[in-house]
Amino acid sequence: MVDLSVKLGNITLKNPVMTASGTFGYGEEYADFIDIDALGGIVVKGTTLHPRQGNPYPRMAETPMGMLNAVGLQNKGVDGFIDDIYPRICHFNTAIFVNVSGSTIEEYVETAAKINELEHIPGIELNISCPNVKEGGMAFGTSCPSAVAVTKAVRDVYKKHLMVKLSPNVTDVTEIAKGVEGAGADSVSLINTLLGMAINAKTRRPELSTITGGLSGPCVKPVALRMVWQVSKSVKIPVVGMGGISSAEDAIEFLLAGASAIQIGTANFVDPKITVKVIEGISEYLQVNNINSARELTGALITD
Amino acid sequence: MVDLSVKLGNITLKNPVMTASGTFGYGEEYADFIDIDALGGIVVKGTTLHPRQGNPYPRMAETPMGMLNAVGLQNKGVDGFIDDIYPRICHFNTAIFVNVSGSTIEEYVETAAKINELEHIPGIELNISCPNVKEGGMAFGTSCPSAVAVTKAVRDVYKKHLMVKLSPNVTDVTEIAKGVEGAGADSVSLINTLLGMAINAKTRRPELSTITGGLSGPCVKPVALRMVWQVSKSVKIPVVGMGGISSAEDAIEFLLAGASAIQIGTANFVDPKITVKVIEGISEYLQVNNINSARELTGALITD
Amino acid sequence: MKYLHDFTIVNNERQTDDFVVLTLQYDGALPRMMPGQFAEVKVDHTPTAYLRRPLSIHDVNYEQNQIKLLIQEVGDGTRTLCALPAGSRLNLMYPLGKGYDLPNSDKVLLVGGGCGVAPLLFLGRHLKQHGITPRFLIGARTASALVRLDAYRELGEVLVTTEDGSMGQKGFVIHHPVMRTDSPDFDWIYTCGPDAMMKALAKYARHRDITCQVSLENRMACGFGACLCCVTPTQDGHKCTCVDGPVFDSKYLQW
Amino acid sequence: MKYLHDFTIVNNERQTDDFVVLTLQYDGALPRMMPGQFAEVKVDHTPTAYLRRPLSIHDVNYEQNQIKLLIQEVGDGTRTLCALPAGSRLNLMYPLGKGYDLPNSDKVLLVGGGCGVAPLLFLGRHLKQHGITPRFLIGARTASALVRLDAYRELGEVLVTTEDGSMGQKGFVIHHPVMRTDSPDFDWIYTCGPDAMMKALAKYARHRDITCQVSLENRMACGFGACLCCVTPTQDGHKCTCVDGPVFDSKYLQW
Ligand SMILES: Cc1cc2nc3c(=O)[nH]c(=O)nc-3n(C[C@H](O)[C@H](O)[C@H](O)COP(=O)(O)OP(=O)(O)OC[C@H]3O[C@@H](n4cnc5c(N)ncnc54)[C@H](O)[C@@H]3O)c2cc1C
Ligand SMILES: Cc1cc2nc3c(=O)[nH]c(=O)nc-3n(C[C@H](O)[C@H](O)[C@H](O)COP(=O)(O)OP(=O)(O)OC[C@H]3O[C@@H](n4cnc5c(N)ncnc54)[C@H](O)[C@@H]3O)c2cc1C
Ligand SMILES: Cc1cc2nc3c(=O)[nH]c(=O)nc-3n(C[C@H](O)[C@H](O)[C@H](O)COP(=O)(O)O)c2cc1C
Ligand SMILES: Cc1cc2nc3c(=O)[nH]c(=O)nc-3n(C[C@H](O)[C@H](O)[C@H](O)COP(=O)(O)O)c2cc1C
Ligand code: FES
Ligand code: FES
Repeated sequence: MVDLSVKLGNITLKNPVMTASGTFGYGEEYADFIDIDALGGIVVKGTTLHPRQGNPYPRMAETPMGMLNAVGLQNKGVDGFIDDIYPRICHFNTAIFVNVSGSTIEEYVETAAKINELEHIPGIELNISCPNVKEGGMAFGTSCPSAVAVTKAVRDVYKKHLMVKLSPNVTDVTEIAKGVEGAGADSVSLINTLLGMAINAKTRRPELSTITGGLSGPCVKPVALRMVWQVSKSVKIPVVGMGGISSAEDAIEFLLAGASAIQIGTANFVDPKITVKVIEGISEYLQVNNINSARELTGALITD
Repeated sequence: MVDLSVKLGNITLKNPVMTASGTFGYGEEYADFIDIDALGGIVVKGTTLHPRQGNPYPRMAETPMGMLNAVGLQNKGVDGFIDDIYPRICHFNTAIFVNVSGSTIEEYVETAAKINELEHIPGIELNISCPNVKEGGMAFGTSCPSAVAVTKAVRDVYKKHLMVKLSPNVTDVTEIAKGVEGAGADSVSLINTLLGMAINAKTRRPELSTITGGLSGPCVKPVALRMVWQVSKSVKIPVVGMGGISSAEDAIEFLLAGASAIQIGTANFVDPKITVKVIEGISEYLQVNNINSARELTGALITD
Repeated sequence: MKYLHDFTIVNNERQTDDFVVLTLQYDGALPRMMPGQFAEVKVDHTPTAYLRRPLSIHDVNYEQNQIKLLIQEVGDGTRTLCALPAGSRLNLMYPLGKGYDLPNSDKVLLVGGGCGVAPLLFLGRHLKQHGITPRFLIGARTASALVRLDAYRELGEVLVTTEDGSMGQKGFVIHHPVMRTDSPDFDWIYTCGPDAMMKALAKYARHRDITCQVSLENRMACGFGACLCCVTPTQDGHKCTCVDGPVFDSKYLQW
Repeated sequence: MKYLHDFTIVNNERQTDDFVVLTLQYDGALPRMMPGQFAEVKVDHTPTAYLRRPLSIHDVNYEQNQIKLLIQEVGDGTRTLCALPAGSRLNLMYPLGKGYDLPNSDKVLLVGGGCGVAPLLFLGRHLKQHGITPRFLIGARTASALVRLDAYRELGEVLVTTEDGSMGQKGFVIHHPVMRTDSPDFDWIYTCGPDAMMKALAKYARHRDITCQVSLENRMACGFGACLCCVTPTQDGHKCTCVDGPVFDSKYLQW
């Protein structure tokens, strides 16, 4: 039998396949289709200190092999999460990460501190890269000093696994990755969505209420793969790769590029069973290639 | 009859449809398929001071609705262009731009100075955004001071239309656009390719000899459209938009977003007649919508 | 419970220039569905339709384990679906969303426009099974754009409006004589169609204090509450049209 | 002159598990083509095959204005093409590239492997028309992977090697007895197939000072010299395989 388990710092995932924040609800939504406990981990929706209504409709537009979204972090706030949602999902036997967002450093810190108290949440994913909110969000993730500042501040109050999610909308993603590593991140995940736009030529209007939005899906895979490769060569902490993954082959490419685990986002909408199919496909790949452990794939790209 | 002509500073194009550098050879390659003189303009291959062999094969990989290339500016050098190619193409009755690249500011300047002497070349497109060469190339286009420096230096020797081609691989494309505007650019064109990567899971090797390459095609359109919109709101000089355009509708979206003209790249490979089809499609759109001139589309996006 | 099932297209019947009815066969027992619920249909081989397409359950035959979809061709996704020949396989995620409620009166009017007529056939059949005779009011641009009138007539009376007057009453549905009264002979309106039409009906209903259930066709990415793309503003803030709808009481919406 | 023509598939004949022959009908007069030239074929409705696919001219019938393509399924693009039923339309850009030269001897050997056998049928026919009887040497993994042997036999002798020995000589083409001699009874080798095979033949030819024309299958984006993606290193630096090739004299390459 091949060993699918991977390590993210102090956390062991039963396999490298996680779900991406904002695309997997709180896991429950998928329970009719797959066994949530089969997953390496899930990252739940972007959570903020206060409840948020998100952006006005329309929030979604399709693009060639991808989609733009402008949800804008609609959520019930961290207290709503703790009171209403956490009790419903804490029994899942998979690593649950909460994706944490904020408009100010204080908001990030307060939210993280509250989640620090939840026994069944082994880690948070610090979202400093959301392109869909006016204040904070991506602004934190596109400047190295502010990425470092927010990571440091959260590190002070958050004692478990701190994953920081990087923005692809930057000139040099490795600079920011190194910055948050120095500030105490236990891992980095990337990529969040690419800032994009869609226009309806007939109506002469933007397709999204916010004009611009975040691009995801297979179309972004080449950019994501490049950034995962660059970042994994420049930091020592584990890298969690995502962006357009929609098959086991895609997932393996991210592992080879240097990721220790991967997340699947948009592809869940098209095939809600895709996560378990990818787990099976990785297992098969290891068997066919006589590789004992999924961990051996990480960074195994041959570049001579 | 609708008026398709547009203005790029001192140059009038018969219509807003140009071809993108590196995808249209020297125009001749397409002469079996279309009437080159029907085009608004063509931008010929990236030209450098000295001849270049480019990167080793493989230089191309396909990605979902796009492609990566790592040609690496293979060309005969500016003297080769002037002696061998220019005499063959100078009779085309369309605006011919030469795409100029270099590893040092001096190389850019010398090349531009030589092209300044060519009667039938009304402008150059300064390529400070090529991701496929080790020295120079994208490095100039991803830092504002160096983008400004190279633009200024070329402006001093180049007296005709100076278009500067911007890189999308930056945190803030408007900063660089404003920089080159200040440095004397007559127009900006964008986007060049997004830095990407492809891996073959079976062989565990990168698909390109250079590991990373430039992403183009429909998959990049949302990012391109967003940047054209951002840039056109922040500079006064004309903006030439490109990135994934493969239909008249796509082209119109770029015009609405603020472009004065557009370039078509990768789509020429799939349909070598696409440029003339787009011209016809724009003309039809203007007629159907009772708009007199293509110029009225520029920036006509309704965002209330 | 929602399912992910492969169906076989057993029939592709073109209705008009841009409407097609697909009859889909499942090789097991169909789950129970409610009128107003929909399926998210996977579109293969279409670069510009990566996401599934939401389509209402147009009709159900539990004996034969068949579903019908009524599809209007408006873009690449629907065009691809409408071109699928009999024998093709189609993957459906279904049944999704909250359907129409049963009325507290037996005087109902079902008003449809465009592809919004799709769920009303299944709704009409359902009402009839509950002893309520449905009456339909269907609007279209012109006579040749009206689809499957015979199927609706089997269930109840069918009133028609066309914008050009080529059939039935000239104008929009809201202009039909049946609406032009202060004491209408119906207490419930069920509607699905263009927003403008449904808003007019909601206003009409509000003024007369009758119930109006509308089915929204917001753009969806997932169809089952995982993405929050499909929201509509309600009295309780943003609600997902895919799980809290697509059917809403019009008074609940911020209309 | 290169053309962009719509063809109709009049026949789709499956040869083996992964080989198909498509017969394409043009409704005008075909332009002249040379063996070794290829077409860039548009693949519709395939998100992962946005670019055209280069495929050799397998056979030409100028009387009937028909072209044949021999296609091996290796990925999404070729799989889509091989699944197209008769009646489908296909857009070809053709004829592209530089084909095989006529030999300065009538003792020729045509060596093919995998989908590389495709251009050799048209080449054999062409040679025959010029009074030269082609002899073929075809290599495959196993007997069941050999395609269209009868068609080749109509033109000349067909020698076979299989890796598992299930037909003809066991081993690779380079191990066939016809090659195991210091004074081979041929002066020209024409070849198309895997690089390793062609390199072995090129080495063989170099040592015996005979001509070896190889046809490269480099990855292409455009197919007509506009992108510079398809280069191979030659004595004159990088050359495009799509316009300066795909056929090269092996001595010209940096092999
Ligand atoms: C719950 C629900 C039930 C539906 N039931 C049916 C049905 O039974 N029959 C049917 O024919 N259609 C139905 N629709 C609409 C159908 O989903 C869309 O027409 C379809 O998704 C369009 O896909 P496309 O690829 O063909 O068009 P696209 O290329 O995606 O779009 C073409 C044009 O239509 C517009 N458009 C696309 N989707 C929508 C939408 N949801 N609302 C408004 N405009 C849109 C686009 O902006 C664009 O201008 C339903 C929608 C929902 C949400
Ligand atoms: C001039 C020329 C003539 C050709 N003639 C024929 C022919 O007559 N019949 C035929 O079946 N094939 C022929 N080929 C090869 C054919 O073009 C490719 O097999 C096809 O493009 C693959 O497309 P795909 O989408 O099916 O596979 P993809 O999904 O693109 O690729 C599948 C796998 O094949 C590899 N691959 C793809 N293209 C090539 C290539 N050109 N060389 C090596 N590996 C590749 C990929 O790396 C990948 O591993 C020819 C190629 C060239 C350049
Ligand atoms: C509808 C939607 C909502 C998202 N919401 C969030 C979010 O709340 N927080 C976050 O960090 N990323 C969010 N993302 C980004 C994804 O987690 C992921 O980084 C991105 O979609 C790229 O992966 P993919 O191509 O597999 O979807 C969202 C993406 C989508 C499509
Ligand atoms: C094969 C290839 C070669 C290219 N060479 C150049 C070049 O020499 N100089 C340049 O400025 N851009 C070059 N580009 C970038 C294009 O001009 C264009 O900016 C990019 O492809 C985006 O447009 P598209 O999506 O329409 O192709 C090249 C692109 C491709 C695909
Ligand atoms: S469409 Fe995803 S939540 Fe409604
Ligand atoms: S494939 Fe474009 S130059 Fe050869």
